[in-house]
Amino acid sequence: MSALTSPPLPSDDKRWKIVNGTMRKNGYARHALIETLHTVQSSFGYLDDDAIRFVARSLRVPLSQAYGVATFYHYFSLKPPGKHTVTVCAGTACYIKGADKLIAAAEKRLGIQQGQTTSDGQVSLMTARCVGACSRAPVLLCDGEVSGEMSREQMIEQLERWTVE
Amino acid sequence: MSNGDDVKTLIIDDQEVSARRGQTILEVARENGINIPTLCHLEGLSSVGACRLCLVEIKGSNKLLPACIATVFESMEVSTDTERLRKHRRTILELLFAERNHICSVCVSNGHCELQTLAQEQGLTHIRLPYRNPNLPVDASHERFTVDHNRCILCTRCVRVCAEIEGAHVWDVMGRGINCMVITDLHEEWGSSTCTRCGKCVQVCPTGALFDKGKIGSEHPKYPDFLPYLNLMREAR
Amino acid sequence: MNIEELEQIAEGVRQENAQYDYEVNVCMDLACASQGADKLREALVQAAEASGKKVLIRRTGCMGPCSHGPLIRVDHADTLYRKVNAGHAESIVNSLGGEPVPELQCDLNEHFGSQVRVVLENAGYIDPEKIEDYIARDGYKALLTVLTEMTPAGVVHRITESKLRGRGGAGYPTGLKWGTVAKASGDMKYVVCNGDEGDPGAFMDRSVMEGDPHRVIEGMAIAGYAVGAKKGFIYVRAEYPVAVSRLTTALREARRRGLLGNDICGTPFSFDIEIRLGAGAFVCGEETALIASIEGKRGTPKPRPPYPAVSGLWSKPTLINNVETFANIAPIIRNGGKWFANMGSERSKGTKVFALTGRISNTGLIEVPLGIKLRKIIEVIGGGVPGGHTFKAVQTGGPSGGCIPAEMLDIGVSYDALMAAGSIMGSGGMIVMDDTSCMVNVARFFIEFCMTESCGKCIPCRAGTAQMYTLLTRICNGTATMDDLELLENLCSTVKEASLCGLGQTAPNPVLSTLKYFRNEYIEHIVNKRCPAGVCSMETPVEVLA
Amino acid sequence: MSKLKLATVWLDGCSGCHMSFLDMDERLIELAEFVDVVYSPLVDTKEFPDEVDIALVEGAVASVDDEKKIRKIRAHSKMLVAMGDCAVTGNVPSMRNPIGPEAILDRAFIENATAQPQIPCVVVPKLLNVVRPIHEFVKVDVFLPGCPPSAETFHTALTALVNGGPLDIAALTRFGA
Repeated sequence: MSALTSPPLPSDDKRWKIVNGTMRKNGYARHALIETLHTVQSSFGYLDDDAIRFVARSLRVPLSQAYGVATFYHYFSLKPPGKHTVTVCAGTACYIKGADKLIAAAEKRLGIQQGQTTSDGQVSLMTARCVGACSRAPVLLCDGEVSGEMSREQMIEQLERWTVE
Repeated sequence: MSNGDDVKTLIIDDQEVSARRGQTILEVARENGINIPTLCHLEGLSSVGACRLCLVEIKGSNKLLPACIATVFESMEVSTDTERLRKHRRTILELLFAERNHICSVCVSNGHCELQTLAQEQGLTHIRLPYRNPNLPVDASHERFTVDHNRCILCTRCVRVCAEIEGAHVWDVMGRGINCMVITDLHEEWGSSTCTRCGKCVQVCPTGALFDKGKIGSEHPKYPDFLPYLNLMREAR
Repeated sequence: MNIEELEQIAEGVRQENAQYDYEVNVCMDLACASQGADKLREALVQAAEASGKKVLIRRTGCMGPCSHGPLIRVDHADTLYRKVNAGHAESIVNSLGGEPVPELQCDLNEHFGSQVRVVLENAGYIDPEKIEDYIARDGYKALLTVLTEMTPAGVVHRITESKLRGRGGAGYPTGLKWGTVAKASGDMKYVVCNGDEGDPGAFMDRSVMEGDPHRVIEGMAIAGYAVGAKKGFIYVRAEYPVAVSRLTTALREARRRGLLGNDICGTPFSFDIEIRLGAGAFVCGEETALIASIEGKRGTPKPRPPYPAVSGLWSKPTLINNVETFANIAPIIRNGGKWFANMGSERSKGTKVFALTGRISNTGLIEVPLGIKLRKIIEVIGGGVPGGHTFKAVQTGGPSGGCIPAEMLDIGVSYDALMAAGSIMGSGGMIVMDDTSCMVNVARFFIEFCMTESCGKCIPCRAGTAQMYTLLTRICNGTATMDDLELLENLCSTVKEASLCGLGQTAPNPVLSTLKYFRNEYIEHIVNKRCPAGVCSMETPVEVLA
Repeated sequence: MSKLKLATVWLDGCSGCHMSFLDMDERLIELAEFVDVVYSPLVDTKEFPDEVDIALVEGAVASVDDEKKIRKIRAHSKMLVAMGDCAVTGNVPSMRNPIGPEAILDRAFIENATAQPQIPCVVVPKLLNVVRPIHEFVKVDVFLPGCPPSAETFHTALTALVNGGPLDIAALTRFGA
């Protein structure tokens, strides 16, 4: 008989049950680590230490290994995202068509570096490794919505709308 | 009993040698007194083929193979010390010295460091590449040991000895690429981690990244060769 | 399910479609969707209702020339309309049965005339969420043929005969790979589809997974039968949510129809597929890293041998092919290996899908027979460089590839010719650059990519790409010396020859190829502190004084 | 045969290499038969001479002054020897690189000052943002690592340089030796 039991849910937040569901579906197998972290991120928006610890203990993955995985994949974020997220595609086609200038303009307007969130938690500025809409380069994702052939002015306009909210 | 197929004959650096099937080029070379430089490899731990210092040339192939992993085959001809290999080895060592802040003169492992010794063996007198000067932490929270990330070369011996031999898996690598770092638990302080305080990681660390607080300066030789004996004893049980 | 039942389903679709007088296919792929294809579709539905005409309005995958989107294909006459918006809906519906709407017609005869569609044969004609649409266009016929009429060895033989080479980049002969996995001993084997399309500037696999997901599933099931695997995984980038949802739907439908699962179509063959999400790591396109990722670990590659064909996922024999490779399987089974081998060049058979982007008039997806002249792709299919600019180079193979200059445009597109030119076929990105692109800056862009995507395991790639980036940055801001250039070239050699996996081994290619063809641009930056394309600002960073 | 003109220079280092040089003791007299020390912290010449045969440079390049000096030395020396780890690798002076000069100056002259905390800005040269080994500024002919290189190393190396004999530096010394 196995003496190993799953750790208790970190809180009574219903989202932990969704997380647990993913692990149960995979029979609490170690290889479900990435799948489960995806569930945590889609449920909570990011991965914090409590979440990683809970998932690692449930799947019996060493803590350092789980942390190693969570920080290896750039899709996972260890910090909460802003209310809005603007993602500039930094794929080759977008780069050839001036994505680097868009990024610089966004950094200047928001006063943050790519990968950061404004201090009021309003906007996160991210870059993506090609969203696959290369024919519409340069491409911007505003809260996941794809806009192509983006000009600097159009982007700033969108950022203005968010920052005055 | 071994049949004829299990014994291979091959040539390493113009020397005819024999080997058992499944042996790595490195094992056979060392058995025959042929030195191939290594850093991430350590007898008693699994091989990862990451440092690329043990790359060797095989006649008939343009690809370089890691001697710590590549196994022998009948009639293979191995060269371990060509100009091409020496050039790559020097560049790899330069990359390591420029990557973090290896200031040998003020290192606890000065004089007992595998990286330093290899640099001398490979004839390195200076680093042509620009130093990267990253700002890295030193974690002295553990009561017995310290980790100085400035001197870590990410060979992952500590990770492997902790997971494979001690069975604790307290160490692992976080991040990726040039931002990789060895961590304990959830990137927590070593002192408050689930470390068993066995100290094996310190003994296998090839540089001054992991060291014993009780020792200073030149009194800090390490003894990583306990591993093969430990494994032998465990197998015998 | 048997061939007859499959035919019944196809007949059902044909009968259902016959109830309609007209057909309008609306491209819902990313590029068109981002320009209001959804609203357009709604407007078409409303206009059709209002007119009383019986119009089948179908959502489809990518039709190809994205720069002309939103695109729709109207009626059985196969008329393509470009730059369509919701305001056109009424006139389109009114024109059905009469003359086409002149202002929406596009003259893309030359664009399409040089293409041959095998992988994309269904693109723009089927609703990717309807398995029946796929079946109506001969879908799953190949799988049933294989299960009822062919031996596994026969399947491997047919694929070998087709001379298909892996479409993921390296071009390893697919038949040989299948044969190796088939011969590997072990009761458990796996089939893995690599859908981790990480090359920036490439979206072929996304379009196939989103526009024709069953084609991939069918190819994988056939592979499973051929190599003796019961279980498959599709590894898809998390950045492709639509592909994930289409594949999920497709898998469910295929199971419902008994085309996946236990005892498929009443034969003893069982096969099922699970989706695994990538999480933003380019290196996971490398076979051994992809395997580590499916196992829930850091995506760091391992030295090969052992090859995954012998020891792969959970140390079991594993067949890994890319999306486009699997998408070629069903047509090869249906039409024969020789049919496929008749297309293409001497050593590169069949067709290849490319994502044509950058400074070119017709951007989008194209499919061409291999061996086609690069010039034909750029000047005829792509319509040349717009805006009065001059063509400078075309980049193929993504971060692992190289830049091919104007004077080499007459080479045929094949694995070997591209390799000889210092680039690679890669997964199929083709990015066109004109005189406004600085080749040093482009090289720096790719090295920055490789630096951030390096897994960090081996030293040459981890620290080498970072050093190359530093040196290229010096060149771009005018602080480099000729010694730095020599250092850069020395690093290229070590990173290329000493790195553990393909990412590192090919990372120097963008630098080496631009050094080969555009060395003068490097020299201009270093010696005269001038960027010929006017891209690099040449501002010395305020570094020296504290 | 006329004697070779030898210069020794002290940039950002601890002078330990010069001490080790002096540790050659009686062998210095032997050396003096072949070389004239024309410029050195150990002699009273103020200006770097126009023509020097061998320049031994101790220390890293840490300030605008160091940079000016090393360029001048290079221009007037036939052979430039990077003497010791500071000159070869940056060594201890370069340990401030990860945090930059401001933090170091603050710590030394403001935080830890007991009287009149202020950062010196008159007469003293400005610090460079990054301390670098000398070969990142000028071409170096011979690298002599070690902290400091031993008197034996100096003797063997200088004898070889003066006589033009073969010299295997890695066999003599290493980083941190």
